[in-house]
Amino acid sequence: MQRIGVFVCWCGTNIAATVDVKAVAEALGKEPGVVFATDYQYMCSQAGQDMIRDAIKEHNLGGVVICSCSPRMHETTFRKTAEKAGLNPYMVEIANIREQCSWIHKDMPTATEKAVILGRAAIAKVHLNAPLTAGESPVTKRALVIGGGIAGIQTALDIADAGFPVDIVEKKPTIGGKMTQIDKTFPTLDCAACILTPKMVEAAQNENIRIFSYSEVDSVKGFVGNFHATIRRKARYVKEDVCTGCGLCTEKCPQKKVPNEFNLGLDNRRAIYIPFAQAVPKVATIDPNYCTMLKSGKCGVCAKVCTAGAIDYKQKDEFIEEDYGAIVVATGFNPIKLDRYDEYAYSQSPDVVTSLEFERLMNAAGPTAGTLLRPSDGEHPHTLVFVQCVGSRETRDCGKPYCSKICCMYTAKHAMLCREKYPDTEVYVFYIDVRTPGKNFDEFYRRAVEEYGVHYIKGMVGKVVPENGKLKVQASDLLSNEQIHIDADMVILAAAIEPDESARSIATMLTASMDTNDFFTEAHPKLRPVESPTAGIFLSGVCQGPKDIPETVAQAGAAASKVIGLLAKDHLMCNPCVAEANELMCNGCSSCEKVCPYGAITYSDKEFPGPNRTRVLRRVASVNPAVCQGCGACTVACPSGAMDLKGFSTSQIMAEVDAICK
Amino acid sequence: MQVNNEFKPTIVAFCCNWCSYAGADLSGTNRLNYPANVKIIRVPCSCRVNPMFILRAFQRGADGVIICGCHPGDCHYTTGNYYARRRMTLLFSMLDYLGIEKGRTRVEWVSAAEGAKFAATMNEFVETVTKLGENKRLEDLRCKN
Amino acid sequence: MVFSYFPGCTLKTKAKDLDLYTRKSAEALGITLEELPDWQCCGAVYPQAKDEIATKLSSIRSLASARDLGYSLVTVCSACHHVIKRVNHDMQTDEDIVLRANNYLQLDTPYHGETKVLHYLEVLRDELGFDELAKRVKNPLTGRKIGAYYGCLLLRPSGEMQFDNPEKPTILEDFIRAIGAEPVIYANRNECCGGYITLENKPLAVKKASAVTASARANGADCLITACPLCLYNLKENAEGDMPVYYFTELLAEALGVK
Amino acid sequence: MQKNQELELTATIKRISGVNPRLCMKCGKCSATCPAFDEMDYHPHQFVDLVDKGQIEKLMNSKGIWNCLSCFACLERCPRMVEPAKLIEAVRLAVIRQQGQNHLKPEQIPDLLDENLPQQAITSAFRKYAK
Repeated sequence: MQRIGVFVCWCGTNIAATVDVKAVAEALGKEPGVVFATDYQYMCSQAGQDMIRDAIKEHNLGGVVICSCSPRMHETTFRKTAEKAGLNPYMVEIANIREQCSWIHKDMPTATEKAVILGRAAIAKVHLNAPLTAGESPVTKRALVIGGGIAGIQTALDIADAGFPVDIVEKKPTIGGKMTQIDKTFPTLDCAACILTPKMVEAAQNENIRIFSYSEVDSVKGFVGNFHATIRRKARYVKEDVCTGCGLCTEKCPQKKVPNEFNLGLDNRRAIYIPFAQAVPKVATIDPNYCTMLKSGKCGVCAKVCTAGAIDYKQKDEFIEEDYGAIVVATGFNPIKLDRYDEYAYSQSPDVVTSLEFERLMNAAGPTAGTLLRPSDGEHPHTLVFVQCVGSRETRDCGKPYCSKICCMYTAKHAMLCREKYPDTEVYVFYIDVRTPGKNFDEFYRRAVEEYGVHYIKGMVGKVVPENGKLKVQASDLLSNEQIHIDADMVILAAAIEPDESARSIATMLTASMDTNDFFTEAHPKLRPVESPTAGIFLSGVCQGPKDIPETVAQAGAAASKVIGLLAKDHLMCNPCVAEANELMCNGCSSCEKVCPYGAITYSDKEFPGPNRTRVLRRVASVNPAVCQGCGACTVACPSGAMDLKGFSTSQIMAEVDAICK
Repeated sequence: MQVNNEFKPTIVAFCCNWCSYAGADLSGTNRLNYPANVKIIRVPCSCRVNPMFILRAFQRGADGVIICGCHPGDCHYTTGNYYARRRMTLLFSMLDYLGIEKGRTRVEWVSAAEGAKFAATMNEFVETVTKLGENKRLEDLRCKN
Repeated sequence: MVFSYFPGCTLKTKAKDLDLYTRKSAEALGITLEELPDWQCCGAVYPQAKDEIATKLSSIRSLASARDLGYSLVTVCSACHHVIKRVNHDMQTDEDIVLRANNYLQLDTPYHGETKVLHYLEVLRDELGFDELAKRVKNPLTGRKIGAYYGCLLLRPSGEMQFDNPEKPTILEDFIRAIGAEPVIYANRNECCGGYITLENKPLAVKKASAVTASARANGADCLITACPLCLYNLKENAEGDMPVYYFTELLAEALGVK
Repeated sequence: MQKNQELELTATIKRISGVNPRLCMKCGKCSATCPAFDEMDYHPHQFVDLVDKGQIEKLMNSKGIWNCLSCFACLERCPRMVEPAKLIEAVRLAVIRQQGQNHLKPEQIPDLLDENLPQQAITSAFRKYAK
């Protein structure tokens, strides 16, 4: 039995006005194990804390109960007091007799009686308290960024600037992401490549940054401060350190009919290719699905023309193992597939394009060298129809229930650029709502209407019929309550965006949570927007929700600062109130593992003494205290009662229940 | 049957540390009254509440047990309150079968901002349990002092 | 392969060809279609209102009788298929309709949507397989450019019909390829032909049917195929110009050499 | 029409159609896709809007209810799964279920027939226009 001291606080008159503090101290003084009980005006004051410290020493107290305000207010204060007196801080319990007693009751006998019961419950609990020590775990001072788009690049640059090494893993042959495909950026209309490519180069040249392009994260184990990742460097059949990026092979390769994904299939590339001129790393990659040499062993042109001798048809996937202290997810997005939207004739006419395809058609480095030409016949289009919200804000299965956020602005941009470059065009934008919250955004949209003469029509397109070289667009104009018919040359669909298809498997690997749309969930929607609920995992860019470039860069920087804050520490203090498995009682059923939201529970086979001096091997659970957050879900799921939560153990809570019900 | 006006039920309230316990504190800060027979036990999360605790409370003479947690979707531990909800749905229907009326058990979502809701919930719950009268089922008379 | 067969009223009168070539082609393909005894008119249009029970009963009788025989129920007319499939869906999902319909019918065994309803095209695609069909073709219709006309009723509402992608269907095109011809894809293949509006508002029916044939013609179709007698009527009688329209079974029989 | 009659009628329309007009986000795709748009005085999106506002009488007097082709394009393509076609059918039923309000009478039929018309059309029309 512990030697317990009870300290009843008056809190001035806050408690003392409705609770007879002396009576409480007296009543609790008679409880079993209580060797000292007193009351004082302000326990949290220096004098009050001195009183506690002295009493601990003088009465050799093993446990302390403070009857005062809410533990949310002063639990830490009193724990520190106890620690200074040489008592384990977790041997302190608070009975909340202010917020949950004196402030809600008016009648003194009632309040006093309740205060005594609350005090008794705290005493009952503290009897079963055990000294707890917060563990420490070391921090590996290196960060992993998954995804090398603008979000990942910015995060990596910011972390590297703070002096920590960062690895970027990008599944494509080059970093840069979606922004490399964009022509101009709203609302300033500066060229995307002009602002992005210097950052790509900066990332490549930064001593603290390693770029693993054409690579994927295969597995991640460990926990905050101590992740261990396996990175698969896919065989590109070109030695990255030897290739000079001269591009001769990409001109000589005889396999010319490979859809060029960088231009979204609007033109072709070779089987050996460099995605675009400013690619980082500027290294060729062989597409094994199209390379004749890899498929049939006959060809070898690229090896013959490569003066550097960089081609290696025998290259295999390589695996790299590395430790990281923090992981940033920056997996980005893709426009949705438009299979179920063929009322817009996307698959029937090459002149019906998505907005991203339209970016390529407007881009000087695109398939038409920046001249807007109809894909079907290379003619100059005169009438263009933009359709907004294709798949966004849609509750049908094929759509997305959320607003994709960027479409209103890029559509205004496209419409404006069209009218600017080609004043002979008629440009129609069909909208449900125009959403332009953002600095200078609405002004931008209004400029498209007022200065550039873009026709904004409130309504939706219902059907597009390709007929005799035209696209017959049938749409509603809700303000004039008419069905209108436009003979268009091109139709541009603002397809909804969705998280990259790799996001779900990465979330599973990281035990990070996702919402129903496969966007990563943040630890708190307002206050912790760049952290995942899983410690050590941070979020950057569209993987967390639709956002434009400025927002992405801001979030990337915020994620970096959180990572830097983590990596700056040598050790991490762990919450000692974590779950613990009693290995003798554990039957290895995995129930706890299944409910753990953090992946903190693992199983291993351990030897135990069996009957007749034998040793038996049993599968038992063990909790990683650095990962466990102490929710207690596992303690209830455990059928054998082997799992318990330190600081809130089953016996402690039972003792409180008993004390209250007595 | 005569209603005993003097009957003061014993109520155990399990409150999660992050939302409901803070909500209870807030109703105190705002001086919102609720009956003194409600005694709160702080748990890290509603999913820490083992059905055994509730059985134990009834065994030891509690007349009602309420569990408060974060609103669905707001759990500090992401999914804890969903586990609590599922477990308690099962437990409460079993308790009902054993004769512990549904009115004596309850799960309620109270956020850290809902001091008023906490007080209102407790008032209502105490009233319901008071009407149901003393709980005799499951009570272990050997535990009486 | 044995199926219960629901021909429908029109197939016994104005659309005898649709029925005849269905039977002939099925026979040639080794598919046994057993005409359901005592089938009644499906009602031609699906009653959408939730309180319409009586108008669904005849479909339920056919469905229940197919269930009792133990075969899937095959239809060939788009309208019949639409009505029977959707009524069956109601009987699987709408408790209120299930209860009231069964109370009314007093069947020996209450009906709960057990029967699988298949369109003849689905039998060809999913049970026989278009690859297999292509192998059985004796007179491939090589060189013919055929536009598939789906209309509304086979595809929509897609959640209940589960027939094909409602905006980008391929089943008829795959069928056309299987019989050796070249499919012509045109945007109006899933737009309305005018349907029953020909009785109420002839000019509207003319406009709709003409839009379909114009779109098909602009994309190079020589002829259209359909599964619906009313579509066939609208496209032949109401559409401007002179686009040949056939039942898909007629071309199937031709390709199989049983016409 | 009395206020309470109007309310009751609106409730009936919502009940028998099973449509919740509140799901509508007013994009107008139903009217954009409607093949009978030009023949309607109230268009599909207005059906949704007016049912939501409880103004059923306007719709009952509209010629749009007779020109809906039941092609289900509005219902299929609606991004919010509102199903305007079901509302139109419900309003039409509200008209023809009144005594003597059949829109199509058997004596009209002989004039409408032609040699090739499948009887499917007649059955459909009777189901749609008469009780």
